[in-house]
Amino acid sequence: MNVDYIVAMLMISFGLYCLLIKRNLIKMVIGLEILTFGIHLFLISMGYREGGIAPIVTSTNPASVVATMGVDPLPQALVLTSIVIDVCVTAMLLSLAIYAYKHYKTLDTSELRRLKG
Amino acid sequence: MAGMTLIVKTASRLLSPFVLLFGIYIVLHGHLTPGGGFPGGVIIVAAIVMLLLGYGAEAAKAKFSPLQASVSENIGSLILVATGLLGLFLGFNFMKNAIPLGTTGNLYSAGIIIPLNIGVGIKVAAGLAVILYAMLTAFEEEEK
Amino acid sequence: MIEAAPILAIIIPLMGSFLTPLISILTKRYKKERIRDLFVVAIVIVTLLLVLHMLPTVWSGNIIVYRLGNWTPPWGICLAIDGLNILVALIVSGIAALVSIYSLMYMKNDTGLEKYYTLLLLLLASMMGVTLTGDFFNLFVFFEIMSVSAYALVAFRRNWDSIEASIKYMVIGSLGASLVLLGISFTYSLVGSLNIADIAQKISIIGTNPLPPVLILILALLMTGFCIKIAMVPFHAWMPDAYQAAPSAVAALFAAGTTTVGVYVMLRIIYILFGVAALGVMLIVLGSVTMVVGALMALVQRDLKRLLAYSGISQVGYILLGVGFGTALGIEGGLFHLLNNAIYKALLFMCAGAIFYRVGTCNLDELGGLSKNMPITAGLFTIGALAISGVPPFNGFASKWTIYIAGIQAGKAFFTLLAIIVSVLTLAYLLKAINAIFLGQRPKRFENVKEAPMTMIFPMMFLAVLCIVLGVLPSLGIDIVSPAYNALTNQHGYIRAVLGGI
Amino acid sequence: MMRRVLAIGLVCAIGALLVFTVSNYLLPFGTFPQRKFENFENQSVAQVYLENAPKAEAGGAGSANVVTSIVWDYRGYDTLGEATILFTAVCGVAMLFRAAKEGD
Repeated sequence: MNVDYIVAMLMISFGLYCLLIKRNLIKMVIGLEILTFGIHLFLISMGYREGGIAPIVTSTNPASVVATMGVDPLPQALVLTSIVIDVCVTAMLLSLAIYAYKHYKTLDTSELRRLKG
Repeated sequence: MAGMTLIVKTASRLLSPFVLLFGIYIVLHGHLTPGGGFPGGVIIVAAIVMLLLGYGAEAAKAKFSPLQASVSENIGSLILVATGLLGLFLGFNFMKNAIPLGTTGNLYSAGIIIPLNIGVGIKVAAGLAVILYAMLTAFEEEEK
Repeated sequence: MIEAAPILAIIIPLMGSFLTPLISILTKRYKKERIRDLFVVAIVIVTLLLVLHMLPTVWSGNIIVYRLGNWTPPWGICLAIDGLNILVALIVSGIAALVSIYSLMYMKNDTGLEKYYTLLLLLLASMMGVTLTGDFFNLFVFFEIMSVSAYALVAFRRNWDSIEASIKYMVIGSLGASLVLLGISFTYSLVGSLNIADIAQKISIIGTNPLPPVLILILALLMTGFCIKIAMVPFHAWMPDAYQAAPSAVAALFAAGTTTVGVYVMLRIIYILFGVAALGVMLIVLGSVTMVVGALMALVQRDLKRLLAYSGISQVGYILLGVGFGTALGIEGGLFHLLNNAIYKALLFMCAGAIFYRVGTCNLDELGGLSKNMPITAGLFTIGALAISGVPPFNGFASKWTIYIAGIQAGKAFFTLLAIIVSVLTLAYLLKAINAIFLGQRPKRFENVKEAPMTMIFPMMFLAVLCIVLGVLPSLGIDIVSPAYNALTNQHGYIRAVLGGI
Repeated sequence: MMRRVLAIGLVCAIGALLVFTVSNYLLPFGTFPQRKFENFENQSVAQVYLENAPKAEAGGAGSANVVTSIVWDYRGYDTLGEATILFTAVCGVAMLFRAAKEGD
């Protein structure tokens, strides 16, 4: 049973729901984060192997053990990259939210649209 | 933003050097243990955040000014590109690991990974500090 | 000659953007801020020269593969440049060079210019990165740099419209990026590779005729993600706001650069990665819906930049329609339209910027009678408008005519008729715009408006000349796009060149 | 209300589709280097990283941490892009909160 995969997909769905329904900008950011973390969870769990160890050579895990038992290091590298991308987008979005709140005193996206009028 | 109570001030004064040291350790051991430039940089910037919360924005800016932050961010980025171009100058392709590799498991090993980690550590710490200071200005104007 | 030209075309603008803040600190201290602007222009022109340097090699039928860090694909990242990439790289770097020259005067009165130029160089570097890369995840990373710098540039003027447009663009764009990332992770979990050529080879083993359900899901995720980025019709809501709010120079670069890159990525995924030509019907339907809705929405706009944004959406529909016909003529016509679209869209946005620079508004209700004040801009705008509506002897006619003929040959007469009707609609709304801006009653306060400055006129004139040249000599245009056509239909050649016969 | 119902319906459909796909078409959890789909059978490219990355003589970087080796050596260019995206975001945020007038 692929419980990990299913949980990741459910997280993606919840994030999507949050993004579609919520009108508060901060809550939309949270939805976006849940969506992205669902994808990260999927990527990481994809690289697991039965009884796997961390892909780091130490005195107890020599190179030969890592080569046969290590989990997939590539998705971990991809997730590192993806986390930073996510942080950057969130930083931009939150600073836009701060700016909008400071000048227009609202975070409600439907309100934002009406104000434009 | 003014500082906080005495407890917070004392705790942040005592802790922030160790946090800084731990961040540097994480950056330098990126090729041996979990971690590397990005997490290390974030831990380094946490030390600045502690000072900022405890003593107020002015004290933090006196330690690490916004101009210093943005210059060192650029320097960190240039270290990355320069390390990449090193491979090009030595006759290989861009980003080739062209300098001597040490023995696996030592602190000096893995060639260009060390300068790259240091560069990205500087860059992330300085970059997040710039973001922090920029967001602070939004609230500083409000207080005036 | 220069072996490292592919990587330098990405790294030089990148390094330029890292250096710009340092240079601007120095130039601000000595009050010589022009040096910073000229430095940026020089960097962009060097990039263009590097692309031109690669041109003869690629056009003679070779595929340049540059292995980063000397790693063999599929283990390392490689840059793979075939006819399709080089066409897009040429468009992007050429338009960026003109836009940077145009910005010298256009942005003169804004604050925070060092940030503007840094972001402009980052946008150029990331577009070059997306265009030249041969690795799927790397493409995503550079696409995100492009998006983040685009979000920032949309908010550059910091007025209410731009903040709102940027928030909207960002939420929708991040959703698209997440879908693309999900598609990439599904691809990796299915075939275990990230190199485009390697994935293509492995997918061809799985077989795409008929497409297995999981591949359909992957394709749907990737297509939805990139459709959001190029504003195909169900997802087009962000685009008019963003283009209206962005400074016109940036809007010109978006319309000509990022849209072109987005279309390129879609073509790369459909033709090289999946190798499925069977998607033609989907492309035709999406393309014609986009075309019709864009043109109908453009008819009712009261703001020049908004109108141009909707017409940009509608023109992307033409490209997809042409490519979707699937015949050699159709694909060539679509690619030719991609080139032409970049040229006249940039021209029109630059004209809108020139009007905004002198008058301070782009609202069609307030403008009027400017042809006496700005005769050159009026003439150039008219050339652009006639070109985009497909009136001979301009370049739009050449590519649209090719698409019509291809449609009739492919037996899709209904869609061809639709394309012709949309073309007439395009002419209608642009004539309305010309009438409202340049003819009619001139309000009193516009009497002292002067012609746009020379550094803004020059890039516009250059583009207008290109419009006429490609219209008079359509065979020249077909010659430019035929290497791209050859690359698009040569999936095996691409795989062989990248993987080196593995 | 209508909007909420529509959104719930859409999300349920997408979620069901995704769950159906991952539980039927992907290999089960925990079978890492293996990649199999109908007639296609292969190993993930990442297996080679695990074998070669810690050994300098096999062409790897000789880094004890395989993930770092991928992040900075095999796919270093990606990470350069990642650093650039941080630079972009910093630049964007600084642009947004810049002073209203030139001079400071």
